[in-house]
Amino acid sequence: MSLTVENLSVAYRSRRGDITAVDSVSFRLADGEIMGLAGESGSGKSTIGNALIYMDPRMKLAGGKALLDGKELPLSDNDAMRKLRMTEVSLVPQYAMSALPPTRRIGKIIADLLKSHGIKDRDEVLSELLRRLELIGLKDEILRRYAFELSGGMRQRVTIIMSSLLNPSLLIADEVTSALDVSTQRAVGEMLIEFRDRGYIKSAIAITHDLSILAQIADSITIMYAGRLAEKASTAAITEAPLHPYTQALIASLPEVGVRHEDTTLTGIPGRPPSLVNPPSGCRFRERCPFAFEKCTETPPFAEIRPGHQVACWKVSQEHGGGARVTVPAGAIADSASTKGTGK
Amino acid sequence: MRRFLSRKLITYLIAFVIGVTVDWGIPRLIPGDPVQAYLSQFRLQPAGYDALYKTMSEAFGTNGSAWDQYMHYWQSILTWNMGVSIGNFPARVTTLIGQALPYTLALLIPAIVLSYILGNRLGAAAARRKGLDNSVLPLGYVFQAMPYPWLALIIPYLLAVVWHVFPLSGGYSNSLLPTWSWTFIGSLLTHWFLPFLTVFLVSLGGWAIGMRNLVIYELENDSSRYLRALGARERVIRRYAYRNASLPQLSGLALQLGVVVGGNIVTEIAFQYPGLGKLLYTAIGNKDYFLLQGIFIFIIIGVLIANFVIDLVFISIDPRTRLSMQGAPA
Amino acid sequence: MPTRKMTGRWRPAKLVAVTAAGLLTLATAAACSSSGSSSSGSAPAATGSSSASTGTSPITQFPRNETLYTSGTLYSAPSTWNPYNLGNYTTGAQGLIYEPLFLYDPAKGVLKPWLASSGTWDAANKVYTIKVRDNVKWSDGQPLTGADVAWSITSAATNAANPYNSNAASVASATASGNTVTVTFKGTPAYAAWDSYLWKAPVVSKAEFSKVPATQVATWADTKPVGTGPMTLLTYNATETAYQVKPDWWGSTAMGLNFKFKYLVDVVNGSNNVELGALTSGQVDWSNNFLPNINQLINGIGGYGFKTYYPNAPYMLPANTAWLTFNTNKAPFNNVNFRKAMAYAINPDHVVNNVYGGLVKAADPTGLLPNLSQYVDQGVVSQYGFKYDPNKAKAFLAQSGYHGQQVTLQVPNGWTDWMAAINTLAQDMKAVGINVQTVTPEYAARTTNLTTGNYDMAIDNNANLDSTPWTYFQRVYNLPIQSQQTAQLNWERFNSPADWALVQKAGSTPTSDTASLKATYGQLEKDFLQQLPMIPVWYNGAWFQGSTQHWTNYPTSGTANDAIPSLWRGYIGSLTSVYALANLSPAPKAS
Amino acid sequence: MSLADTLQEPGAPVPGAPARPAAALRPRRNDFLYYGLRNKKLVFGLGLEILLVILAIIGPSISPHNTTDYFKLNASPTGANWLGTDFQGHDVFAQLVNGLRESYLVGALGAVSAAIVGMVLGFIAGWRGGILDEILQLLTNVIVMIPSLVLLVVVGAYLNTRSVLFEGVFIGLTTWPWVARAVRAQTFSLRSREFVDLARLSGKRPTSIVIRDIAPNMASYLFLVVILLFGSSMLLAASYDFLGLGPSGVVSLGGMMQNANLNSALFFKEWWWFFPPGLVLTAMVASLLVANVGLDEVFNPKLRES
Repeated sequence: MSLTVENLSVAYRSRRGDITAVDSVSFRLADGEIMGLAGESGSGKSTIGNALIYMDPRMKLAGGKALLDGKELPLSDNDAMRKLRMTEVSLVPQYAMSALPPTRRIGKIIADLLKSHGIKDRDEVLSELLRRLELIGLKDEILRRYAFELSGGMRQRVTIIMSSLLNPSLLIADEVTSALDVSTQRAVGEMLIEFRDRGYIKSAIAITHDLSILAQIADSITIMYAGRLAEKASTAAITEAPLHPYTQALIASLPEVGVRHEDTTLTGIPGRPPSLVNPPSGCRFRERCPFAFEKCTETPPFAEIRPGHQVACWKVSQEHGGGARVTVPAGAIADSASTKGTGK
Repeated sequence: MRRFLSRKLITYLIAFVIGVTVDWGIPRLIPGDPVQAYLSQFRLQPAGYDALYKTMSEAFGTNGSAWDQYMHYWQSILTWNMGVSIGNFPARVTTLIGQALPYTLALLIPAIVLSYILGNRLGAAAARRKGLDNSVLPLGYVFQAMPYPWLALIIPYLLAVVWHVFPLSGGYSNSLLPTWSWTFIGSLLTHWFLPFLTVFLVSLGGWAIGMRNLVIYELENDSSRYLRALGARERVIRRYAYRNASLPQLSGLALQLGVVVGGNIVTEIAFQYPGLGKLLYTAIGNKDYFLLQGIFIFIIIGVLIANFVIDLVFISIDPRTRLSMQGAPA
Repeated sequence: MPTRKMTGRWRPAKLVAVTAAGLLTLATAAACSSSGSSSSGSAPAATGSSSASTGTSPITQFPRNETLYTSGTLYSAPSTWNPYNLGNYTTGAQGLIYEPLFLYDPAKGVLKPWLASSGTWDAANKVYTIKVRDNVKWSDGQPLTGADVAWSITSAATNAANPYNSNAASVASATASGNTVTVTFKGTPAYAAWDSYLWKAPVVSKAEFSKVPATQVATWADTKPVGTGPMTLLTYNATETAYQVKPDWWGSTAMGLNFKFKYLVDVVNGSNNVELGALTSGQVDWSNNFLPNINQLINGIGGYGFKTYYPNAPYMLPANTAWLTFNTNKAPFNNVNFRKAMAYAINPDHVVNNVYGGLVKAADPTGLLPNLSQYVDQGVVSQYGFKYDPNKAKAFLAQSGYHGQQVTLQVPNGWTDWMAAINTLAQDMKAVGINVQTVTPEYAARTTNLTTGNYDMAIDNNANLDSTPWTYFQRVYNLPIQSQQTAQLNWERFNSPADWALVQKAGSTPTSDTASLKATYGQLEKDFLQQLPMIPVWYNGAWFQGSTQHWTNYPTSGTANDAIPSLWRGYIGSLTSVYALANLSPAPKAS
Repeated sequence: MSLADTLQEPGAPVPGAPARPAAALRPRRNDFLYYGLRNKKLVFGLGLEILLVILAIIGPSISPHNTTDYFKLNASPTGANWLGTDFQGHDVFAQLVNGLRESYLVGALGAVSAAIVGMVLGFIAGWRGGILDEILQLLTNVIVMIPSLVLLVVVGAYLNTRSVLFEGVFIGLTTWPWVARAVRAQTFSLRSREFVDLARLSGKRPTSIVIRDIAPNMASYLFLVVILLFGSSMLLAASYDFLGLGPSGVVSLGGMMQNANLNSALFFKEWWWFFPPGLVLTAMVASLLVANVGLDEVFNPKLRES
């Protein structure tokens, strides 16, 4: 088990008191698993990503813990975390376009990072770096270039290489593809899978609001809503047979191939997510949920409806009652290392 | 790259032509006739007045048709002949500028460069240390908010009038003739110090605050966050932030150095420091529009060169410029 | 990487290097500018030392006990010593280098023979004979001859570009025979103008000036002046001019004038703070600056021991009259009652005390300077004169038909004492109901306004200290009125042919005939006070204050040592200032 | 249309900006007020500024004297003349409060006129781009290049009298390029943002997009720029006044310093004459600057002290 998150709660300090952006979230990530984490802006998906690697001063750990390869991550201890960043847990940020410092050459930035981590044998890392650059079709002269001399796609790829250079157990890829065109999106996605396959990274969380890209790269998909997990299942199960009404609405709003932007209307899902300042009790989706009923005023458990498929919905729990009415494609069980390559 | 440069060059060329044209117009467009005002001191009867008026107009190039005058002016500029001063008639404008320039350069370049270096250090330090920030920031603002004229009164008041530590004014002691002697150099130095201090202090606040704010912004920007997420030591992150913040500061420095050739009028006036600022002020006071014209050209050339140098420097070091060269917004 | 230097580790050495580099520029440039002695060709060098200086190596530092520091005359770098360039010849060009035939002593009201040992009219007052002083040498070693004097007079008489043309306009010829110069005139000589010529105009070297084209006689750059005066130009730069006393000057034997200092260094003007600081710290000895409040420091107050010309108010010698002038062709200024209303409305004490701090004097109603008081008809003044009286002002205003329209009062922008003065004048006039707006155009614009008559009211002072009231009344009444009054005469455009005839009559009356002159001027004064073509307000001062730290025996009014202590253009070269300089003696060593 | 768009909340302040916390945390107007009131720099700066503005407004009426009244010359401060008198015997306190008012007026005029010209031209250049942009950029470069002091002399030569309005507008018309450059760059980067694309797709007219969509996104930034301009206009005016190029017949702080300098106040140690005007001006500008930092921190949560 690469990553185990247990009852993780993360709050933001605010003048109206702490705002719990991530509320008691638990999930597990198998070795080799690429998990997609999707949700609307403000659903807490990026907060999870941030909490696992860098808590900025306004964030605080409100409860729970995270274990990486069986060792607890010192999430609140910035100094202790610093040593683990890049080496154990690493990040490809959503702002990859602007993540590379503009005034230093790429090679110098990497050298400075290695120095920060006290890595003595830099030659070995360097040759590994060259190998990886070659792998994704970048020339080694790129190390003598500045970030602004690279195209967007190149910058994205350089960022991924940098972030994964020290073979972290967990790579958090935050909205890595949102700023790219479709073909580059695909290339970046494939690169993530390739790196996982080669063991450069042991596991990954791909945070995005773009379900279509997750369908291509993720082994499993977790859907978040208003700070809580709504559903987690294999990619196939989420895209083809979602159970949570929210997931269903999301999938339904996916455009059909060939439809041009101009022609579609912004239907989405009626209503807005609830305020997290005073979140309503019970199911947080119930205001917008067409199936809501009285039971929904209680908080639904994130229950495993069937192996590898968890849902937080009273209606689903009642209907499925632990049974296995929906067929889940074999091999899509998220908990298994043998699921590599699915979803391609 | 070449296209970018040639476009820039054309822009500067147009700016230069406009500048020179405006400059040409200065003594011609102002109401009142400078030659007439000058000659009124001679109290001449009309016949003599007309004769002298003609002589003077030739000297100033204000005779002939407007087009001839304009062409003649271009010819003069291109041959680095800026004509004759009316307030110091018949001294040449280039001579007067040549006398004043060294004082201005010696005053302003060290003041600006030293305040730049020290101010940036202070600002960067303030950005990382709360305690320092609480003292540097308010002090910096106070220095930045001080009107030059005031500082140029307060400093000599304290150091020259009340405490007699430094001479009040001038470029060197009147009792000396400029020579290579230690006495003379010492005199230059003591006279240089107070105006230097004035310019230095005001600039220092500006640089320090600029750097502090920039570094704080840079420490929160994407590349700093990324470095932090990859576990870079805080020291490394600050170094990067400082380096990023140095770019806008550097362009500010280049701009300041560009206008150096205009002198720092207020300081030079307050201390009667014989630089270009004082020359400019004297020209204004004497309504010496021909000298003004010459200084004006000088400033235009200085600013253009500085701008061009900024462009060149930024092309080599600043990513944002390169992006704009590729057509993206700067 | 260019940024490397900027972001590199801070080292004290770098700061030192930057500073040193800057100062090196300064030192090099300053030192280089001193060696401009051999500037070439026609281009006038603004820096350099005179070829006429002694051949020994130039000194580097003026010995304090042999040097007189002066200031208050130059507002920008020295550039020419051509005495005909009345616009900006350098202080001392006339007086220390070039000299006139006579000097005018306003204290005694007489002309002192100078380069002329005598000058006499023939019995018919038609021919003037000048004896040129013997044993006078130009600084190039050549003797001064009658030919030089004749050339100077002929140039003024015949060359319209010579600024003394109007003074010598009536001269028919000037011929030299040895050291005697005979001057003949066309018709009746213009006596008053000729009198002025004798002490105002320089005698120049024929050898030097005849090389210059006639049209450029006033404008060519004379940077290596050859003169007969007591000093030679030693060196100059943007901040000062240094003269060296000529050991063999004719005046030391002929006049017994021996300078106790060896160098005279004239410093380009700074602000008042600076001048006062320089004066109190002993860096400047003799100042012709307007220094407000200097009266608080004289007579030993504050331990400074400054001297002024008068030990008591007004401290400063009146130098010229500041009038309120207006375009008398325009309403409401064409109405004499309106002009009288203004004259009675103005309280000159506000200007004297609040603008000048008591350093100047309110003007006589005629405006004539005190040195000409013998020509002022006190009976006329007491009968027709005016003084501050708001009620009378209101009465005159009521009869003037003025309906409260706004009128402007202008002085050149930046002339701060005048700017303050017009504010008080405007206040005074507003108090009686005259709607005055003060404006401050630039000097060139203001001069054009006044020259062309395109103005309401202004302050003007263009009639300097003179030996007769003639110049003053010429300034007031000169005719004809031209579209451009370029000679700075009759800017008020007052058209009175009768008075102009009187002025002309006075001008062609021999200066020795004082009785008839007094009668003529008395009539002009009466007309002036009745018509008020302009309103005299105050006398500007011939600012002077001397520091007794290094030199003493400054001139004082009413003593034997009463020479005019002014180095201003038109003063040092024509008045008795050179006596004041020669009378200075070293201050006793402070214990 | 990708899901991205459906999930993107419409009207988010600056899409693509660094991750913000939950949507609910996005600052609201009263948030600015809340943080504003708790920001020491803002409260101090604004407080001092307001005190000075009040002094500028009521000062001339609480001053027992007019600037034109005459008293004993060069008197040190007394109960009658709170800040003494100058060389003409005018009351220094009366001049100070009148000069204060004049400084604010010039500062405001300068800031407003620079902001108007700079914003209009900056928006046009940034929005239209192309040849219009090139021309405006050229204009900007030329204006920046012309030494404003020389220009002031030349333009001033046309005027018989220089008013406060003239000085203020002149300052504005020579400093707008700084605003224009900033606005242009911001407009450039904003016009390619998604929400502007949306507005454009929805058929809004360019002017309305600039006014409704782009300007509000720069509002806080522009506000800060205007504040800085306000301060720098006052300082610039003081320098002009000190050099004798200021309004004629008007009492100004720079003019007081000029008079003090011209009339040997230093030498006579008449500190009450030249010290207060500079001190007040320093306080006026410094408190603006401090308030500006405070505001910056309020507008940019990242800069808030945590």
